[in-house]
Amino acid sequence: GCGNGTDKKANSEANTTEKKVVRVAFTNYYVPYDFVNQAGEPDGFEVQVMKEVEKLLPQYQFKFEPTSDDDLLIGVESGKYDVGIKGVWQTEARKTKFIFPKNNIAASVIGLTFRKSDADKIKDMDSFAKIGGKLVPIAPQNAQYAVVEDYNKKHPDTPIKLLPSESFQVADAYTWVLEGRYDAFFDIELAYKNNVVNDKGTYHKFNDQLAYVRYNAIPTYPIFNKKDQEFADAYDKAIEQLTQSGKIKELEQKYFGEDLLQLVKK
Amino acid sequence: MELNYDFMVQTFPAILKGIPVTLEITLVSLLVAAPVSFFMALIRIYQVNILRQLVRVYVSFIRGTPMVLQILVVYSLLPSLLNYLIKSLGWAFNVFEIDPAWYAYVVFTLNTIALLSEVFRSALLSVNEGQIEAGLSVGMTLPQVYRRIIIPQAMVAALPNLCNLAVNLIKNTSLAFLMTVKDITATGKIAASYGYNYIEAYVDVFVVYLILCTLVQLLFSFAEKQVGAFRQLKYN
Amino acid sequence: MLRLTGIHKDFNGNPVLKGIDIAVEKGDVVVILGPSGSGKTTLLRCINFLEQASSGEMIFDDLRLQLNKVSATDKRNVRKKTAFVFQNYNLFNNKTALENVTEGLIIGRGVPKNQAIEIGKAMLDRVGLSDRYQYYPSQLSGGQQQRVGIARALAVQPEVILFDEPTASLDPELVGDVLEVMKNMAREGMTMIVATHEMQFAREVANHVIFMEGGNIIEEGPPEQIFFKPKVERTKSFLSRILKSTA
Amino acid sequence: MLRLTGIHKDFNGNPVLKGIDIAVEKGDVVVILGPSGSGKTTLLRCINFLEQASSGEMIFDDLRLQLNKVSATDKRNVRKKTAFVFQNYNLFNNKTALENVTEGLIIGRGVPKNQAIEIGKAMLDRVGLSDRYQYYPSQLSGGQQQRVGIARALAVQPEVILFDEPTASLDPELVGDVLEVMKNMAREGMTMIVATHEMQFAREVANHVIFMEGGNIIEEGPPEQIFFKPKVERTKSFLSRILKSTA
Amino acid sequence: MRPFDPLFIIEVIPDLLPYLWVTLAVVVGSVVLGTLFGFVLAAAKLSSRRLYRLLGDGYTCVIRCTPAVILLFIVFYGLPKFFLEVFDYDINEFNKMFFVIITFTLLFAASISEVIRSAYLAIDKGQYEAAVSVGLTPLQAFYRIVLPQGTIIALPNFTNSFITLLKEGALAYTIGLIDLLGAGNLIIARNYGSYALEIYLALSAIYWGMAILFEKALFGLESRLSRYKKTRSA
Ligand SMILES: Nc1ncnc2c1ncn2[C@@H]1O[C@H](COP(=O)(O)OP(=O)(O)OP(=O)(O)O)[C@@H](O)[C@H]1O
Ligand SMILES: Nc1ncnc2c1ncn2[C@@H]1O[C@H](COP(=O)(O)OP(=O)(O)OP(=O)(O)O)[C@@H](O)[C@H]1O
Ligand SMILES: [Mg+2]
Ligand SMILES: [Mg+2]
Repeated sequence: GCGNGTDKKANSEANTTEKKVVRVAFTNYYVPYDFVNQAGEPDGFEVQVMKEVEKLLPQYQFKFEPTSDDDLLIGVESGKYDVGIKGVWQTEARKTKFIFPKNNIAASVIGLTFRKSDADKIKDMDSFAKIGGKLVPIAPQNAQYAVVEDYNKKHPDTPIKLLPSESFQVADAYTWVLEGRYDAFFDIELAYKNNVVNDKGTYHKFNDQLAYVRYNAIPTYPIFNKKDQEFADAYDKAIEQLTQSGKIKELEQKYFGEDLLQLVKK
Repeated sequence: MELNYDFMVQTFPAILKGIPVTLEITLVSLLVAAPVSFFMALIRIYQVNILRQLVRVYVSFIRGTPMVLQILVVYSLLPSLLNYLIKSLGWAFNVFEIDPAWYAYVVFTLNTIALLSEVFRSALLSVNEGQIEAGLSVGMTLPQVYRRIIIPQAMVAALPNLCNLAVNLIKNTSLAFLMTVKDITATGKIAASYGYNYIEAYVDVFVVYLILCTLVQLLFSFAEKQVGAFRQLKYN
Repeated sequence: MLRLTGIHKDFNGNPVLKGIDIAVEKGDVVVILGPSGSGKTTLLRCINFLEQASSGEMIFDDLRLQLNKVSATDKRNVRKKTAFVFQNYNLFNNKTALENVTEGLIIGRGVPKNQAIEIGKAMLDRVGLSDRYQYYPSQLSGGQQQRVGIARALAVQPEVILFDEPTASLDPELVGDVLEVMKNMAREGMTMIVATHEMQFAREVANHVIFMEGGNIIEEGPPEQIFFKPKVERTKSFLSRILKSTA
Repeated sequence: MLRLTGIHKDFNGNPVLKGIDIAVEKGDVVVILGPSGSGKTTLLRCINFLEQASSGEMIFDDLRLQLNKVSATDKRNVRKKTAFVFQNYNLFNNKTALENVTEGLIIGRGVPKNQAIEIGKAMLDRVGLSDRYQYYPSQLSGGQQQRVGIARALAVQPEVILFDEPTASLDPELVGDVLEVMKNMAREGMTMIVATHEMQFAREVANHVIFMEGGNIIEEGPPEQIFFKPKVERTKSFLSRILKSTA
Repeated sequence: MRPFDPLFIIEVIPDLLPYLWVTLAVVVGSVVLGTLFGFVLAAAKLSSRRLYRLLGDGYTCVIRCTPAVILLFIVFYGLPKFFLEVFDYDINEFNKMFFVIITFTLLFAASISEVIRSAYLAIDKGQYEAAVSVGLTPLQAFYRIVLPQGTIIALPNFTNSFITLLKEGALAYTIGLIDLLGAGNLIIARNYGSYALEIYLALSAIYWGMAILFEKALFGLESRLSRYKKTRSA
């Protein structure tokens, strides 16, 4: 069957001294949440949280597997991986495929980057939607795509024009907004801060021509294979401990420089 | 793990809508590339000075560089540059209104030209020199000899490779999704994204390709039989 | 009508033709004899520009050409007035016997299709292939292919035909038939240059014989002289066998 | 040693061989005559399994084969004892003249390379090609190619050689040379089956003559009988021309 | 205009080069295995046995219909399951390169078998006949006589497939195997999407360099094998 991962666990359970191996798939290119660092090691906020979780769960041994979004989703669904982290938003449809734990692992702050000259017209998502501005296309497997889709479901009268496209992994979007090809770019805040606001950023010279408005902070979850309920529960307990001990906050400061989780609307 | 069959059935018609896009890019690329690459093949066969060098560099460059870069240049940088030029000339034309399908045509045609020119070159070389001589000796011009004698014979060697190329092109048009052009694979990905029904979507996509590419391959093998009628089969 | 002077040809420095002069008048049948490898084929190919001579001059009707640099139009003009029967046939592989014959008529000379087919059939009939119109070269025997090659050349009614061993694969009966056809054509004023090993045939068809060896013309003259009173020792010894058997 | 009975062959329903029986003894030189298209090449090809006969039996030494279903090993065994000289030469395009000759020795029969090269050179010398060892087929004249083909077949010293028009492109001198070589080989016990149009040659080389037409054997017998006292009218008329000229 | 830092192109190359061997291993592995399998397939398709032809044609048709990503997933997920169920052997932990090479071998074989088949058919049958008539086995006749001549016709198409594979191999990142292109993408991601053009240019330089080397070698082989041919003149 698909759950050969669990078969293996069953074997190792008999042997009490041996730890259960869980395979944690994480996406490669989602800085600063999940990525492979210069040294070739798993890194990122979500990855670090998972490493802390591992420390609190002596019965498990984590094995981190960097991979693509596509493989992560198929792999967790089929049981090749036990957990996947890639900044997943929770939706009802997804719950039929995966186990979502009670506690989120991180939060993603996203918003709109646009030309400063449009600052009088674009104040938030709603005003952007109203003027019918053009949004830089988003890859459908990206988290942002689902957010906009969700927004459109909630605002059927003034939907945002959402154009899907495979993503380049390229910051050309800023150029596209500047030259008027598109009116706004829906992205995570950190990218904007690092590229434009940060005075070492490559797009810093456009700092006075671009503007950013925050849309929302959305909780992101690890996804578990349907057979891993037990593990998901263990995860929940560990996260609660980590939150209380302040470890999460510490990591947030390290990776984001601020308390993102607080922004999440409960 | 269990598959969401309802999703598969519901999504299938949506994915079918990607077929015209895929076929359009494939056909445009092949049709535009065919004459160009044929002449490039001739340039290399007859070793025309300078031009031969140019062709070699072109083929090598297009074949040797990742398509992502080519798309980045053609789809992202080129329009920016054009926009800059047009704006500074004070014209009213908006480059960004151009249908991205055009960029896809350009990128895939450029690639097809490079690959096809080599297919043609090898096919033309497989025809015996004596056939040209015979054609010339009965008063045909060289272009006539090529059209009537050489190309029909070369087609026999070219068709299987042309089929490879066509089928690969059909599959590779999925890269056009980088330019927001929604082919078969792209429609599948879009459909899959909301509920993370990737496995189901890929199965659908696979079925569509299976049908489409099988038809194309049948067409080619039929054509090969027709074109190769003069040749005795070699099964022994 | 056709005059060649000083034809030289070498392959990568190896001389194969070392200064050939030939003059041919309308209706002449010139036969070129000579041992294998003496340059007969190369000479014929140079005349039709299938091989580029290193030097030499050609005067064809009122056209005067330097053989080492012939323009594409001049080539085409000469080729329109000539035809070639290849030693290895070189039939169009993708065309039936009939199409092989009509191709030059329809495409090369713009003869209407119906008319071309009629001519084509008549030509194939003449070489005894009335039951092979629709066969592809790969389905024909050696002799049949050779005859299609002859029919193809005759069909375009050129001023000059260059024959390279036209009867090598033919049986004596067919050699006789081809001989007949060629004689008729010569009578009608067609000019022919024929490279052959078939002495019998050469003797009957030729009105001028050239004997080549090692890229040179060793001896030439009317057939009676070459066959029965050769002046050069080499010619004599070359012909000795055939002379012996017919003597 | 080689006995063929009831060979039939058709191409897409058109019969080309209609029941051929031949018996050949060691050292025999059997010549097959017949008009172009009569099935000579097809017959030889069937004997070497290059064409699959529709029916017929072959007894080769102590091997007994049904020609319409021959196993790969039987094919190979027979081919090891035979060689073929092709009407259109079929030289290996990618090999030099010498390599064409040595290939069958080195690869086919496992002769050491040095020895094979020696044999190859000797064979090429015998057919007058001592100055063409390193030429590729595309650089050879028709007659030279034909001679390489002959040398290639002779080199492997087979029990039986199948010659398909071995002298078509050769001049009389070379025909004489080849004749000489073949006679020697026959004397040494090599068996040969020769399809040819060259009557002169046939007469001198044959000890048994078969006359074919339309896929049938019309007449057969010793050369004196076939050439000078043919019983069948058709044979007579076929040979009339050559007889006329030699009479 | 977008920011552009040409120096970065050169600076990034040392970060990319360590992944070159992954790309090369995938390509060379797949090409070698795929070519061998391609010969088998071509032989099946040219066989006189109907069954072999059917199998060869069927395989080629289906695999050519399959997008590389999908085949990669089928192999990556299907093969371990197959091994586990049939041999009770877990290959899930095998190096990912193993699955990538298997995938591209299967793909490459399908298209290369057509390259081989068409080249084989373009060689005059008489060449084979002459070879067996002097006592070569059909196999010897094939590799001594037909293959060298067919290679000339096959090489341009072979090079097409080869170099296409060189780039297509980057698909390996889909199952998390980082090759040259994957490494580039990682660097882009670490820079929040900046320097993409520079990195792609650096990558292209490396890919093109490799392509030129392979082209040179294969075209050299083509010219060498073509020695016996006359060059065509107008
Ligand atoms: N593949 C084929 N398909 C159909 N007919 C064929 C095929 N091959 C040969 N034939 C026919 O079979 C007959 C015999 O051919 P074959 O080559 O044996 O003749 P041949 O006696 O050798 O003639 P030649 O003296 O001209 O070489 C011919 O009429 C030819 O048209
Ligand atoms: N491409 C070539 N390269 C080198 N030598 C060549 C080439 N073509 C022909 N030759 C040589 O030129 C000489 C003349 O060849 P040609 O074909 O003209 O002879 P031929 O008189 O027609 O002989 P045959 O009677 O055998 O047909 C031969 O010795 C041949 O080896
Ligand atoms: Mg010649
Ligand atoms: Mg024959």
